[in-house]
Amino acid sequence: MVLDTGTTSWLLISTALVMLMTPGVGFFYGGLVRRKNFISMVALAFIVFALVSIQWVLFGYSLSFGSDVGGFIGNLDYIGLTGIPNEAGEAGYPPLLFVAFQMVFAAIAMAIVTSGFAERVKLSSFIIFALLWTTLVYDPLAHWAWGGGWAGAYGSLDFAGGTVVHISSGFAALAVALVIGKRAGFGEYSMEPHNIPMTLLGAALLWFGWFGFNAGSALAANSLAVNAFLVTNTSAAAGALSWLCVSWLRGKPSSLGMISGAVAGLVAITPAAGYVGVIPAMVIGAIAGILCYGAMLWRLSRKMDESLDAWAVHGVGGLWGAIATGIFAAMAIGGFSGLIEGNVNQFIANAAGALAALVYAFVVTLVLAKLVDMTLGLRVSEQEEYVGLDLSQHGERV
Amino acid sequence: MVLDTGTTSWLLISTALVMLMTPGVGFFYGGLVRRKNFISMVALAFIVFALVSIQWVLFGYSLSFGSDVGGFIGNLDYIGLTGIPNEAGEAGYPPLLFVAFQMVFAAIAMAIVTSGFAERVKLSSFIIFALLWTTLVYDPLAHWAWGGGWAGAYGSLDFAGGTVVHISSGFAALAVALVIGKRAGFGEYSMEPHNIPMTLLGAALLWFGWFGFNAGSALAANSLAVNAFLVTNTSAAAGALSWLCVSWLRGKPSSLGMISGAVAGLVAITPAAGYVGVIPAMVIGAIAGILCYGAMLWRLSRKMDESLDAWAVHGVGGLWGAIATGIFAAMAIGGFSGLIEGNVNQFIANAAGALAALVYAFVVTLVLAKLVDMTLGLRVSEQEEYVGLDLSQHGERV
Amino acid sequence: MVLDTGTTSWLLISTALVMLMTPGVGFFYGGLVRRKNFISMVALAFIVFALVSIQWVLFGYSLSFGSDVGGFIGNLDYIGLTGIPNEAGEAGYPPLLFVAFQMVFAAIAMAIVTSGFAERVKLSSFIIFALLWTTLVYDPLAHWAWGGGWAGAYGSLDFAGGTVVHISSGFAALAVALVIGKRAGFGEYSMEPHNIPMTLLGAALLWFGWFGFNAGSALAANSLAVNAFLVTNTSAAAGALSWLCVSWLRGKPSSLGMISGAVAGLVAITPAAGYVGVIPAMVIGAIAGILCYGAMLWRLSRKMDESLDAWAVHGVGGLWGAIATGIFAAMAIGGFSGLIEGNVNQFIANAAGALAALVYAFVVTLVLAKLVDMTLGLRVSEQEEYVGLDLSQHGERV
Amino acid sequence: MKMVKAIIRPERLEFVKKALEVEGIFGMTISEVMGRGDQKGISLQYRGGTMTVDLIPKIEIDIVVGDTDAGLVIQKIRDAAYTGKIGDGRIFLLPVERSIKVRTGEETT
Amino acid sequence: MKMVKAIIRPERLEFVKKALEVEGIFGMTISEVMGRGDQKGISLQYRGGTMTVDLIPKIEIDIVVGDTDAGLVIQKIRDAAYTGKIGDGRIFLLPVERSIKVRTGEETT
Amino acid sequence: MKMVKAIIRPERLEFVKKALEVEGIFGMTISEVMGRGDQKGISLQYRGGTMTVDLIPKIEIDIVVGDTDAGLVIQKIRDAAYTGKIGDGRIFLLPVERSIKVRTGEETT
Ligand SMILES: Nc1ncnc2c1ncn2[C@@H]1O[C@H](COP(=O)(O)OP(=O)(O)O)[C@@H](O)[C@H]1O
Ligand SMILES: Nc1ncnc2c1ncn2[C@@H]1O[C@H](COP(=O)(O)OP(=O)(O)O)[C@@H](O)[C@H]1O
Ligand SMILES: Nc1ncnc2c1ncn2[C@@H]1O[C@H](COP(=O)(O)OP(=O)(O)O)[C@@H](O)[C@H]1O
Repeated sequence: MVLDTGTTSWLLISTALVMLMTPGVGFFYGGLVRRKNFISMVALAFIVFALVSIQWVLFGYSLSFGSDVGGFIGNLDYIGLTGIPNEAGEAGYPPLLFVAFQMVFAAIAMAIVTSGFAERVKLSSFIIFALLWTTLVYDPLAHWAWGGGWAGAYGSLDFAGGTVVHISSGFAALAVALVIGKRAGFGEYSMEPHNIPMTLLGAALLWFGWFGFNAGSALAANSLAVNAFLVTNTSAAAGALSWLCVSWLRGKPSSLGMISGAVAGLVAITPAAGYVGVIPAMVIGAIAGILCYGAMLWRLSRKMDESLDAWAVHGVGGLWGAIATGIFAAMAIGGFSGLIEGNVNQFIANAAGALAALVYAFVVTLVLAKLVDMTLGLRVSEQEEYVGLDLSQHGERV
Repeated sequence: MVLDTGTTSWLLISTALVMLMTPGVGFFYGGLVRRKNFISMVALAFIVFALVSIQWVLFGYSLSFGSDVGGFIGNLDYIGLTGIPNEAGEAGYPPLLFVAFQMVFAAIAMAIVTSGFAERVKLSSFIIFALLWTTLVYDPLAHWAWGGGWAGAYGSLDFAGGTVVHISSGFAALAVALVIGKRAGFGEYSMEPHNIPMTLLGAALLWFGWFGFNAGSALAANSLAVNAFLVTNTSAAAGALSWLCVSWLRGKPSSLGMISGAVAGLVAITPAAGYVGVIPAMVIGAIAGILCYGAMLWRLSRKMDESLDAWAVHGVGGLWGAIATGIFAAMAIGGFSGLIEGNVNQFIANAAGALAALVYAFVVTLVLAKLVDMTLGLRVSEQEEYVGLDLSQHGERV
Repeated sequence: MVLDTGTTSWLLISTALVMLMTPGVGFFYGGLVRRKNFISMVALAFIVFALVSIQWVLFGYSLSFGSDVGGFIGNLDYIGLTGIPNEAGEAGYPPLLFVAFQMVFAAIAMAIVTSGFAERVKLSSFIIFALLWTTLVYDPLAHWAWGGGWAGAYGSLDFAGGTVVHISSGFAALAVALVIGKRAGFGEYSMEPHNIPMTLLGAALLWFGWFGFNAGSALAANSLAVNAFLVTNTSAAAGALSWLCVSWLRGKPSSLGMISGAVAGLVAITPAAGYVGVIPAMVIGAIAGILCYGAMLWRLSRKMDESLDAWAVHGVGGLWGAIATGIFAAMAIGGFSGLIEGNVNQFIANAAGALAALVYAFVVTLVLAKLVDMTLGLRVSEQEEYVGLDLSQHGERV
Repeated sequence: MKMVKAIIRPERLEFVKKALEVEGIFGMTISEVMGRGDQKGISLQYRGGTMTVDLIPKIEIDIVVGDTDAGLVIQKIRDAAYTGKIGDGRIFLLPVERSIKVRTGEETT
Repeated sequence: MKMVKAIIRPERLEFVKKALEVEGIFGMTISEVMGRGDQKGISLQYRGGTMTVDLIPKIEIDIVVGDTDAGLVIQKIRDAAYTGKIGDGRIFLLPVERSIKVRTGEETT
Repeated sequence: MKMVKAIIRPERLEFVKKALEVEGIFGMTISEVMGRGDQKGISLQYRGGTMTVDLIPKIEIDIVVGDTDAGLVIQKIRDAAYTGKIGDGRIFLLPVERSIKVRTGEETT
């Protein structure tokens, strides 16, 4: 196929949009922590982006998209991106563009995991952990779903990474939080978000970038991309409003709730964006807002310090999205039928794929975090934590 | 016509750009209010975006672009977006993309109106008002101009929404301000912008997004889009410099003046972007900066509390833009001649179209605001206003 | 050639992306100065953008890209953009789009120069200086490299403006700093960045926008653009990590170091983006991070107040990039061979081209700054500097 | 020497400054504080529930003056800061033993 | 009249407020300050080097009370602010000569 | 016990801290304030007009010391904060009746 400049153009900009989501996560999280850890949260996002950018071109891409080894992982054929032609291949865009597009997904997944580390992680150990996690958790999961691995073959649908990116990072954040332990003072005194407008700014960048994330995943500038674009927005809006409403029943409707609902809606529609229409998207988003709000309340009631709710929003939202894809997939939109159109198999395949990824991500992350903790120590000292990571890890102050 | 991936790509990203303008308005306004209402201003923008996103796909699009009913409104054929094909139609891009592109325009119009509510609106009543306004004011106006209504048929030119978006929202903000009344203390003590850099950030996002707004309105990636892109930038720059200069004559040249001038220039070129060249654009922008500055001074001298000057900048700027389009339209650029090329009719058509929209928007908004005020109460209590909307409406604090 | 909508779409969005870099520079710098000059730094960026936008369409474009006069400058054929067709020419996109794309480059170059003026420049004199600089320094340099001037003819490679934008602005900032003199108190007490998160936000916008800067410079949505996109990101990541690491050896790894390294990597890859592959890009970026860090330390040791390190990062990084392009250019990527492939000539041409630009930019800037200083005075009064430029120049306060 | 320490509404600051300038009193140090009085802040009713905002932003003004001027300063501040609504603030008078001007070393006891 | 000026850990503020409310003491003015004690702040070890963070964020609470209540207020604050770790803060007692309520003009001496 | 309350230029803080450390005085509480002196702030001329910036950012340092040390502390601060230009600040000395260390309960009177 010859070069399709329109599709190439769309994928170039989509890649840039998704890139922007990683600092977006940084600001989203940075606003939620206490002032003394603001810089740290944003810096972690940037550092993740830099690390994954290098890891990906060196070997991460190859592990994810190299020729399949046992359904589990890619081989090393593409190490250093050797052997990848830069001329438009059969897809109509240069294959290196696919490398770049997938790279930014790998980066944001790891950035989401920082939620579990918030305000207490040692920078040096974090760097090691991030490299291990992206290599041993993210790369295999990307391979399973999209790189020729078992999940794709088995028929699990994941349009833009609901499982690969969100379930994996959300449950990884939970595992990390369990290993690293609660922040000093958690549950004893309140740790309020210090700069909500920065969180809203991060959310704006996330919502904006998500159009590249989901509509870019059509890998073409066509009607599938358009459908993904529109349903992404609809689900986000529905999630924002549903969280706003249910939280209103219990007290004041916070802007953080509203925006968390939007992110929940964005997460949940991610695996479904190419398979469902606009009305199901509204349902998926609305339910995501309520479910994730419930998950957050449950987490709080259990006094778990998965500090910035990556688990409640990305983990639970991603799980719901995977299941919802199995329910609502419509033949007319993306060529697959879900439960509602009578296809129980799709529902099972999706649930199973999501569950497998969930278990894999959670367990392997647990092991990796434990390992790093036992060898290097994941956590800063009590004094460093008290003073804050900005000063203790970076020597900087807001 | 077959799918034009280049045009589709451009409209996808243009839609995302315009989406970013809504939080852009939130930050622009959020920096201008007092600290205690910062979150509120940004949250209103997000809430508007979510509400309109849902309203639009449910019935707003149909009201605007459904088959014409009496020149005034669209019918309900497209409720829930039924019956809209997702394959590329005669325009070369998927029709659903047009739905999405128009949706983000509807959202930003309502976001601009929040200027008139600033620092004193009750959240619950605002939500009701916003739904009414977008349905009863925005949707008809969009239909008049672009959806087969009387204004388009009559020959009023509005390339990207100078009338539909800016006149309507600017004069609506004025009507709202009249109904809701001045902020407590207005005119008595000064209410200075609490965070000018956030306003500048919002302005950056607006300027950036406006390229999608105006150049996207060419509905193709072609030379018309390029013309719109370039004149948009030129007019913004001219507006920034003219406001800077005239305000310098009276005192220090503030960054807020400079950036308000840029927005004035952006507003004024909006209806003209596809019809004029770069030199007329410079004139349009420069005059817009001066006119809107004058309008702001007049508003202040009249002690009117249209708090964030949506009226002076969007209302007056939009009006000037509509008239200027009738003056400067050049056959060689967009196929229409204005006054300068001897076509008085175009001038009259544009002035009449703008005036009709102005009157409609102002009067209907007045009625709607009054209605909501009499039934639910538009305004928070004195104590809530004193404490600020962040705390009283959202339970949050910067 | 007929209109290529895909390429047109990519160049439209690339232009918007590069536009966003100018406020990006404003926030990057604004976070680095003291609170009392925050607004000033951001305002300077906006004002530069407005000024250059007008200058460019009036005569700047013509000086840069008009028919060559003696290898040095363009003629005035395109004054007011007359005579530039808006229909797609032989490049497949409308020629006016090239005007717009080049315009945003001119703007950001001047914005970078504000580093040397930080916290002490008189607004009125700055405006005069900026107009002179963009006309007498930037426009000739753009002509030399891309407009038919001697450097392009001689064979210096500068893919996206490493020399034209970065060497020129970096060394100009140095010249400016020498003329305007140190900030009061520099070297005596510490002047710490007052808002590092805003600098990180600016950096996020820069990184994001740089994809348009470099990949847009392919002037097509093709595999060259894709290569430029990917190597840009790789070099940025490598620069971020290398600066992080070397600065870690001397103390805490600051987020500012990390992000400065990223910018250094972005600068260094700019001239090379269309000529080198991903592994050389990693080397270029990593070395850039270390080199620029060293340059910054050297600058500090010499107690020079080129306040925000445009020289160390853009000047030195740009110089290294120009040389690196001469070293690493690979025939297979961009059709040119560098030193490594045995082509000494390319190395010499690139070094010579960079050096000529460096000398020209430095000397002419020195003269211009001196001239403005002697006639109008570049610097505010001692009292105005003490109070800060926000108040003294704009009458505003953060 | 006395220190008049006044905690007032932020929006009354300009009035207080003006009132003192009329008397030729310029020197002052101000800071942003939060406070609550005997009312425990402001109670907001909503949907049946009540939310108390107990710390409200205030401006604290410190003015060191000679013993004789203290009464006048207090009076002027009181008048200018007064709105009659809850939250108008407090004025405290503290003894000051010495006051030194850094630039001149000039001392008033 | 006395002014109790307590410099405490920010995270203990809520405890202190609660403890005082129990005693019916509501009025207070707080501000964000930075401070160090005799330890010269907190020392962090890293890679052999030492970094001293000498100014740590604290909350300052000013409470003006009658002479007889001062002891109680100090005691309550001390108990509620206590963690036992370095940096718990200080409480100072300053004399106050007059206290005027702006709204009512009511004065306590 | 005395409280030395010094209002100085922000850029002199490090010098003051160093000067006091030399004397073994570490404990202090600082806050960001704004102030003006008898000059009514700084006047800027522009195009014929004049703009007065009346509230300039300052740092306030509170140090509670024994009666005997107070003079020394004042002297050291004065020397270190001095630039000779308008706006160098003021130092006030206030009586303190009690001083309690929260952690130990230790009291100095
Ligand atoms: N006993 C006190 N000690 C210190 N500050 C006080 C005291 N009482 C009141 N204040 C300060 O005065 C401000 C206003 O107090 P007041 O007018 O009594 O408020 P209210 O009317 O809400 O009771 C409070 O916000 C607080 O900062
Ligand atoms: N002599 C002093 N004068 C004023 N404030 C003091 C003094 N000593 C301590 N402080 C304040 O009390 C806070 C805590 O002091 P302290 O508990 O003694 O700290 P540390 O345990 O670190 O010595 C300091 O951060 C400072 O704000
Ligand atoms: N009478 C006063 N009471 C309280 N603070 C004062 C007084 N006079 C001066 N100050 C504080 O000292 C600072 C510097 O004062 P000074 O050096 O006299 O300023 P200037 O030289 O501008 O008159 C002021 O900004 C203010 O914070």
